[in-house]
Amino acid sequence: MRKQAWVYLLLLVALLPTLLPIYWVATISLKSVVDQFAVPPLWFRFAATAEHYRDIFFARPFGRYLWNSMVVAAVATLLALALGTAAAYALARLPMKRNWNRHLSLWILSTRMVPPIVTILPLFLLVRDVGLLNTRLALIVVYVGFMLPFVIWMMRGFFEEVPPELEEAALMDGSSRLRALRDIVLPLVAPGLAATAIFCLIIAWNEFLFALILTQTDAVMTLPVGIAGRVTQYEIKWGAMSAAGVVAMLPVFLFALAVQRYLVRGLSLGAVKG
Amino acid sequence: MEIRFEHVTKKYGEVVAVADLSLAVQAGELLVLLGPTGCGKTTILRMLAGLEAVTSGEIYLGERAITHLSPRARDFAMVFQSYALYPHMSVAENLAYPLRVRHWRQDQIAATVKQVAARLELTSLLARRPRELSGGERQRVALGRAIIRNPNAFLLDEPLSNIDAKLRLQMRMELKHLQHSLGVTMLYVTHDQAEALTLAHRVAVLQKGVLQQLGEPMAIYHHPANLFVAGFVGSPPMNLVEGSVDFSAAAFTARDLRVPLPEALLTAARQAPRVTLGVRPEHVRLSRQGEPGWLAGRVYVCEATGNETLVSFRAGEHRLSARVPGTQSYDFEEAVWFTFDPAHLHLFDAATGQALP
Amino acid sequence: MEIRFEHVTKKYGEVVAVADLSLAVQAGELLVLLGPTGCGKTTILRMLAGLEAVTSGEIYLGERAITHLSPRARDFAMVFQSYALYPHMSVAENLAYPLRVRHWRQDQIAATVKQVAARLELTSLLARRPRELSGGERQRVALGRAIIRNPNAFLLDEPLSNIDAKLRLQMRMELKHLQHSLGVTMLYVTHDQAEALTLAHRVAVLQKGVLQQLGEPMAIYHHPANLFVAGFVGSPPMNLVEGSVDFSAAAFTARDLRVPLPEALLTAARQAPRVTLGVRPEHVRLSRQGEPGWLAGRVYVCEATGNETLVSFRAGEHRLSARVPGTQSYDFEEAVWFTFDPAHLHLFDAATGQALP
Amino acid sequence: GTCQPSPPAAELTIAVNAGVEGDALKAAAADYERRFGVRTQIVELPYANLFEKQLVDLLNRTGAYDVLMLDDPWMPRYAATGEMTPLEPLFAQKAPTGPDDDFLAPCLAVCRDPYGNGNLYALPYVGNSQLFFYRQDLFEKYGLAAPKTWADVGRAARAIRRGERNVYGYVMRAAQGNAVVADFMPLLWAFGGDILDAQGNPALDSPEAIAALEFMLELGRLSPPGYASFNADEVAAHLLQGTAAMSINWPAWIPAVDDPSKSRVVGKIGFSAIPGQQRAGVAAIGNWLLAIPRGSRHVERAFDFILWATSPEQMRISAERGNPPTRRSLFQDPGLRAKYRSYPVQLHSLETSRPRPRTPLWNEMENVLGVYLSKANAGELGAEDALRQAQAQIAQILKRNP
Amino acid sequence: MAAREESVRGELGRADRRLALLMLAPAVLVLMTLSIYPLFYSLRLSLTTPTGAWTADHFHRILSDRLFGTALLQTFLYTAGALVLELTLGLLLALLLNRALAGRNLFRTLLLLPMLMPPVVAAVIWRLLYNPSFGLINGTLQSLGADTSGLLWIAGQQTALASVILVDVWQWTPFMFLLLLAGLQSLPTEPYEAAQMDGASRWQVFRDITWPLLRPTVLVAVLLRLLDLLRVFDQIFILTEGGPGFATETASLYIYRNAFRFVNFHYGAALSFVLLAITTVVSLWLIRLLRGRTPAAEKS
Ligand SMILES: Nc1ncnc2c1ncn2[C@@H]1O[C@H](COP(=O)(O)OP(=O)(O)OP(=O)(O)O)[C@@H](O)[C@H]1O
Ligand SMILES: Nc1ncnc2c1ncn2[C@@H]1O[C@H](COP(=O)(O)OP(=O)(O)OP(=O)(O)O)[C@@H](O)[C@H]1O
Ligand SMILES: [Mg+2]
Ligand SMILES: [Mg+2]
Repeated sequence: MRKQAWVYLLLLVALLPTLLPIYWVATISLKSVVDQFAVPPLWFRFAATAEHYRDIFFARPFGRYLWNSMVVAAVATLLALALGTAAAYALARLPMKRNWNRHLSLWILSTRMVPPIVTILPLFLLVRDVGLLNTRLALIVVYVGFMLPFVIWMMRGFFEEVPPELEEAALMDGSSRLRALRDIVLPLVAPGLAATAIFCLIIAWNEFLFALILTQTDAVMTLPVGIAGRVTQYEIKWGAMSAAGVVAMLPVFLFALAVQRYLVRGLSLGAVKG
Repeated sequence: MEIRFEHVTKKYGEVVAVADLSLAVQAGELLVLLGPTGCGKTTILRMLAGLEAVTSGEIYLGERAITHLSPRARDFAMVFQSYALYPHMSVAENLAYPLRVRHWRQDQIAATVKQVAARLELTSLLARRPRELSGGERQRVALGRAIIRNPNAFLLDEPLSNIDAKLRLQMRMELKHLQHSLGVTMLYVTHDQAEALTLAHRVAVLQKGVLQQLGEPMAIYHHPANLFVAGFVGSPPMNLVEGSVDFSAAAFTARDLRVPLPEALLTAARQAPRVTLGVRPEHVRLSRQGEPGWLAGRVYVCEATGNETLVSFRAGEHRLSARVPGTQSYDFEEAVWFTFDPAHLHLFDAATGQALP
Repeated sequence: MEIRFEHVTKKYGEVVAVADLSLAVQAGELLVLLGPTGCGKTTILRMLAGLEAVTSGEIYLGERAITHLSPRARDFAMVFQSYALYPHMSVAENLAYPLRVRHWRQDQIAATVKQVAARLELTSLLARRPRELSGGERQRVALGRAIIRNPNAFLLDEPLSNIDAKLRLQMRMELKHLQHSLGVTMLYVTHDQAEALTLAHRVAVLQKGVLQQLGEPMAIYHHPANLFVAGFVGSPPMNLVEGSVDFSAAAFTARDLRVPLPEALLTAARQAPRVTLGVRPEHVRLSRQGEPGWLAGRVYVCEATGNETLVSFRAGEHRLSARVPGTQSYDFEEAVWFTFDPAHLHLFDAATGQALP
Repeated sequence: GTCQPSPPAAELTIAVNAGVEGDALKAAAADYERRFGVRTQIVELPYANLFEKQLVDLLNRTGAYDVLMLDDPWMPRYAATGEMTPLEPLFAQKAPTGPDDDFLAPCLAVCRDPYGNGNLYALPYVGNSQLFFYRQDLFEKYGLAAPKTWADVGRAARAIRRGERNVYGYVMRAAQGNAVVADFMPLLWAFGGDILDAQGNPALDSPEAIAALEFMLELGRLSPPGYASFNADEVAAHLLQGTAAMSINWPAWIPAVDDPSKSRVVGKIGFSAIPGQQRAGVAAIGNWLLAIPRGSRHVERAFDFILWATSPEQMRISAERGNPPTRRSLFQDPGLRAKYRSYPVQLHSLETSRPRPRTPLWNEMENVLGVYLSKANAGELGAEDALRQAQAQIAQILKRNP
Repeated sequence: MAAREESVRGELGRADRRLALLMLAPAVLVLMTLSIYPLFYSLRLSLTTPTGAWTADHFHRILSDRLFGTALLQTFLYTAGALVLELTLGLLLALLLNRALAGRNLFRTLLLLPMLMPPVVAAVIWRLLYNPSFGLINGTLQSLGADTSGLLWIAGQQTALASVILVDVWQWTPFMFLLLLAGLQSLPTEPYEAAQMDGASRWQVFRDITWPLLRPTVLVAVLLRLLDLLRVFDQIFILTEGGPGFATETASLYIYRNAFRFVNFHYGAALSFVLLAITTVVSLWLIRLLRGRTPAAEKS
């Protein structure tokens, strides 16, 4: 037991710097402007105010942003998981001639190497020409593009960890391959799916640049852009900013909590073995 | 229904896993594919199942060519070496799955599962998950999943090799009884010759993808068609010594070994310049005092299993083994005398490996 | 050096894996721990190795208590059931590792590896990786990694259970020979009674973490201390029938079974109201025509292994087995007659399970 | 519904700079909507990205925005796209006289391209021009007069630094980019230098310019540590927390200094025109303008709106919210003067203010200049080297785009 | 009709080939449109003048663009620094949490939090924390009696880059940690016990067993991070805008500036192709490493 003591000690040491900024954001979101910069810093004793939250939700359309972010992140994640899983399965289980599986997965990964800066302008034009400018759909599609390589790589790993016999057994028991996929394989990689989903959500939830360029009106803007809006020419609206930050973190955090059992177990299914 | 392989070949790139196999499994027969690892047993089974594409040749079920059908369409049941139970389903669900995919009615399924579970003494385990089962129990579930529907045939890939010695013996018996009472066609893969001999109606011995001998167990045991079969079947395997026949002395001779041969073998031996003499351990007589004509040896290891004792000993450069009653026992390096039972000698053409005659 | 367990107990939460074990392994002895799965064999080995903490009791190496030392301080070598080869190292590196961590000089290491590899016929495989080896080869590497240094003792956990029947037989012999020629102390775990009997100087039979009998193989086979040992050792196991002794008729009686008992057993039986009669399959005589006093049975399964045939048959409610010469063979459900060899009957107190006397 | 295109676009979509100006226009728009029943939608964009965003939309004629709120230095670049609607023709129908002369000349000048006499592309909405903030209380405490020259500033700063434990003499925006350049310009001008000379050639290696930068660095030594990364918010923070005595600032902060909920120095801060040196002090103008992209589908409406938004009545409301007006009348309006003691000074500084160089290449130049000014302030380069290198780079830029 | 030749290993039957196509097509199409098309578009941009004439001038100009050179260099410093730190810390944490431990899940989840904070917020908050005068960091240090006069963090020419790296480390170490922890948990246990029996010390076990077996995981994690690091944008954009004095300017930032601030998409495109080339080279090299012997994948 004494051996564990130092482990906990180290963990606390690690946790402090990790959580402190977050705690600070939380407090600032509750502090009135004067207190925000007080020296020495006010750790606990300050008059809490909800003004900033009121500001972002009533004076500004953060409710709208939040909703947009949720829709975009959720739909994009679902789509990416659907398409990515299918592709990953094919890559893992359907060996094509001349090593195509390997080439394909390499290419897929390579699409992640393209700096967004390269693609953002052409995509803007593309989106404009198909008349999707300033729609959530545009963001969703783009994000799906971001997530796919990630999803495919992860899921491919998971699928390869599932013993082929299980699928073969299902085939022998008389199910079609797709049915076997649904009944046998997917349930087995569910934790992996959950883990992958988290990462996808984070990607979509925090993306800034494309959200900025591809959206034009509040109707479809997402949280990060809205938050960035609180950095004005003259001042940073620390309170609103932090409040927004807190609001932005909550949903993802809750989801992470919900699936955290799967998180590590899922990943350790072996996806990360590359 | 009868299953027929006609000139079936399977290549993996360069590797020839199965070479021009022609083989017929009669309806209701329990045929065992026997061979060392890598000889192609599993491949044959998987090609029949439809899990592996055939490179050339045809497979027939009755009169129907099934070479290109999907596993579903062929309707065989398979028991995998690793059992391949669905980890996320309970025993009951595992058993029910083949029926579920066939869209049976819930109540029918329930009834059938109950009945099969009872037959395999799984009733008390129905709610458990595979990982909560012992090896033997898993094995029974896998079996149950196969027999719950009546498929055209059962394909079993080393179903017993993952459970412990004791259980294996018992399950082996149960399996044999089950097959008999169901009267189903069964294709059974194993590398354990004891299993093959005890279970099979007929055994097909394979090596490097080539069929070596097909016949009833005792035929295979007592009349091995070639050196490979002789060396592979039986435990400990048949003693094999290469040498030549000295017709003047009517005896087989090899370095520091001299064995008189009966007339039949002498005539047979005429065809071959170099021959290999074979004799099973139970036909080697061993004792502490030699009698005239007996040969000298030195004990390497002596293993007593209780009802019998296996003695492995050196005779000059040769390593031989003998099976003696459980009452006897020898020390390491002890000097012994031995002779072969002339009635049970085998001769093989050393060049071709074929049995003589 | 001698290894001594003194009142060693191991609990996992509620589960008692090993209960108050006291046991001494003499220097140079090959002692086998035999028992069904879950009986605590591995736990005992791991406690001795230092991989598992002892709940209570002490372990001694010679005079020195090692109960709380780290594995490396105890300096035992272990061969794991799964071999536990280092997947990322070549065979040579695997063999060299124990020496490397002891900071041997490169050239010494190289030399020693070469020599051990030669002894185990691994020379040609030195450059390979574990996954490129067959079961038997892996097994030899694991062994080599153990014998490359001379530790205080070798601990082997079912080293043969993962390799196929044929190879197992051969490796078993090699192991026995190796242990003899090295003269090292060896603690060997297996659930395969045949392995135990053939290998061991002495066998320790365990059940549910409790030591049942400790003795030489033949003692265990011919004089099992209790019902468990009787039922566990031997393959097929001893036939056991519960019933009582009719002293007036000087016979053992059970439902539809009646066996005259020799004088010695009768006196022994006086102590116990209910008894269990035990007889090994090889001491069951079986034939198609009954003689006076023989009993009737019906064949369940008949298995011919070539040199002998195992017949499992029903006698009323009892299931019995007999070992008969390989020349005989029976059909399913065939009617047979049988009797027991009076010279080899065993009696056990049905209540305590202890042998009588 | 999850992701169909956004609900039917408002009739007027207005892209504004997130902040006080945006808020003001937002209010105005709401009012406009109420009066004329025209649905309006305000899109707030972070200042850091406002330019890119509007420009991309201009270049591609997405027609997403009907009204743009832009910072005046951007005007030449916007005009260069040829995607801006000239306002004169529209005036021709509505108010033949064109923009009334209540608008301050400098403010209208930046709405034209070329500067001063070119086409009118916008109307000035917010009349920002730099202002000098200083701590009256401390000045009195140390018997200092409001600084007339930068030399005075230096002296005062040293005095205060000496006297006060935790008040720095000066504070400025020296963060790379727009900030440091904006704070440098008044110095540059005061010391008699400029970025481009009369012929439009770079003149940053002039002795005047170097002297100006030297002095900026000297002020830096009197500023709080880390000023080299300061942006408006840090500067303001120092002022409002009372830890710095002087600085140049945009008027946007004026309301805050007397607001107890934001400031610890209520009533203690004085405002004056930018100090001079070789030349009279000149502030940089930083107006927020309202313009109409060609892409707009409601040009008429949009024009009506910006006329309305820049009308005296509306601009007063905006002024009430703290945005400096662009109309003389409002600067002289008693009510507002009562509210903002700084108005006289502001009016003066605005009237005398100068624009930053009027060229489409301004962003690129500003960036380069910013980099080297920042290098100097961060102590990596001396004043001379910094300016020489900036000079060279700007020369290249000009060469690349003849 | 019945599907033909469904096989899970070995080569494919017709039905399976069709299925493979069906399952791959959507993803591949999306990726095509989202990466290939823009790629060629930018390629054309980078080789044409605003008037549409073909030219290599942009690439010529890059050769003499010293600022871009600096930006690239700093991008690498940033990437390398962040990677090393994140890997080390992530590994330590993973090792720390890779054991039976009360409240382990709680710790794990808490350690994930930074990853969830939008980079925009993170950047701004750190800007506040770093502020030499009001900043929490110096503030705390001072109250602990330390002299922080020299500590300018993002304002110091020397400390700026390190400071932005620190922010990245703060935000993304959790990612490494998570992947590595997963990797650790998927390692076989036998080799460890074997090593103990062979007499290896704790350090030897780590050096000879854990690290080699974990290598593939490490490479994957590093690869994923690398790709993001090489194109880092929003954090720095908000934290320092590349300042002070260009000290934290990265390639992406510089490209963004040229393309969107200076409205020179052609040059921007050219620049980004240089970045792309470098990224590709680096990651291909990494992937080769990764493809090279991957012990954990070996079933022994
Ligand atoms: N998917 C494959 N790709 C390449 N070669 C293969 C493949 N499957 C099997 N082989 C080769 O085909 C031959 C036969 O393999 P198979 O599995 O049928 O042997 P087996 O008799 O089942 O062996 P075991 O008793 O170990 O199961 C072997 O040489 C093997 O290496
Ligand atoms: N880590 C553990 N936690 C809880 N129970 C355990 C653990 N390890 C072993 N046990 C229990 O201790 C008992 C003995 O286990 P052990 O592995 O020693 O049996 P064994 O004789 O080695 O079986 P096998 O022949 O299958 O290896 C079993 O009941 C097992 O369930
Ligand atoms: Mg096989
Ligand atoms: Mg065990």
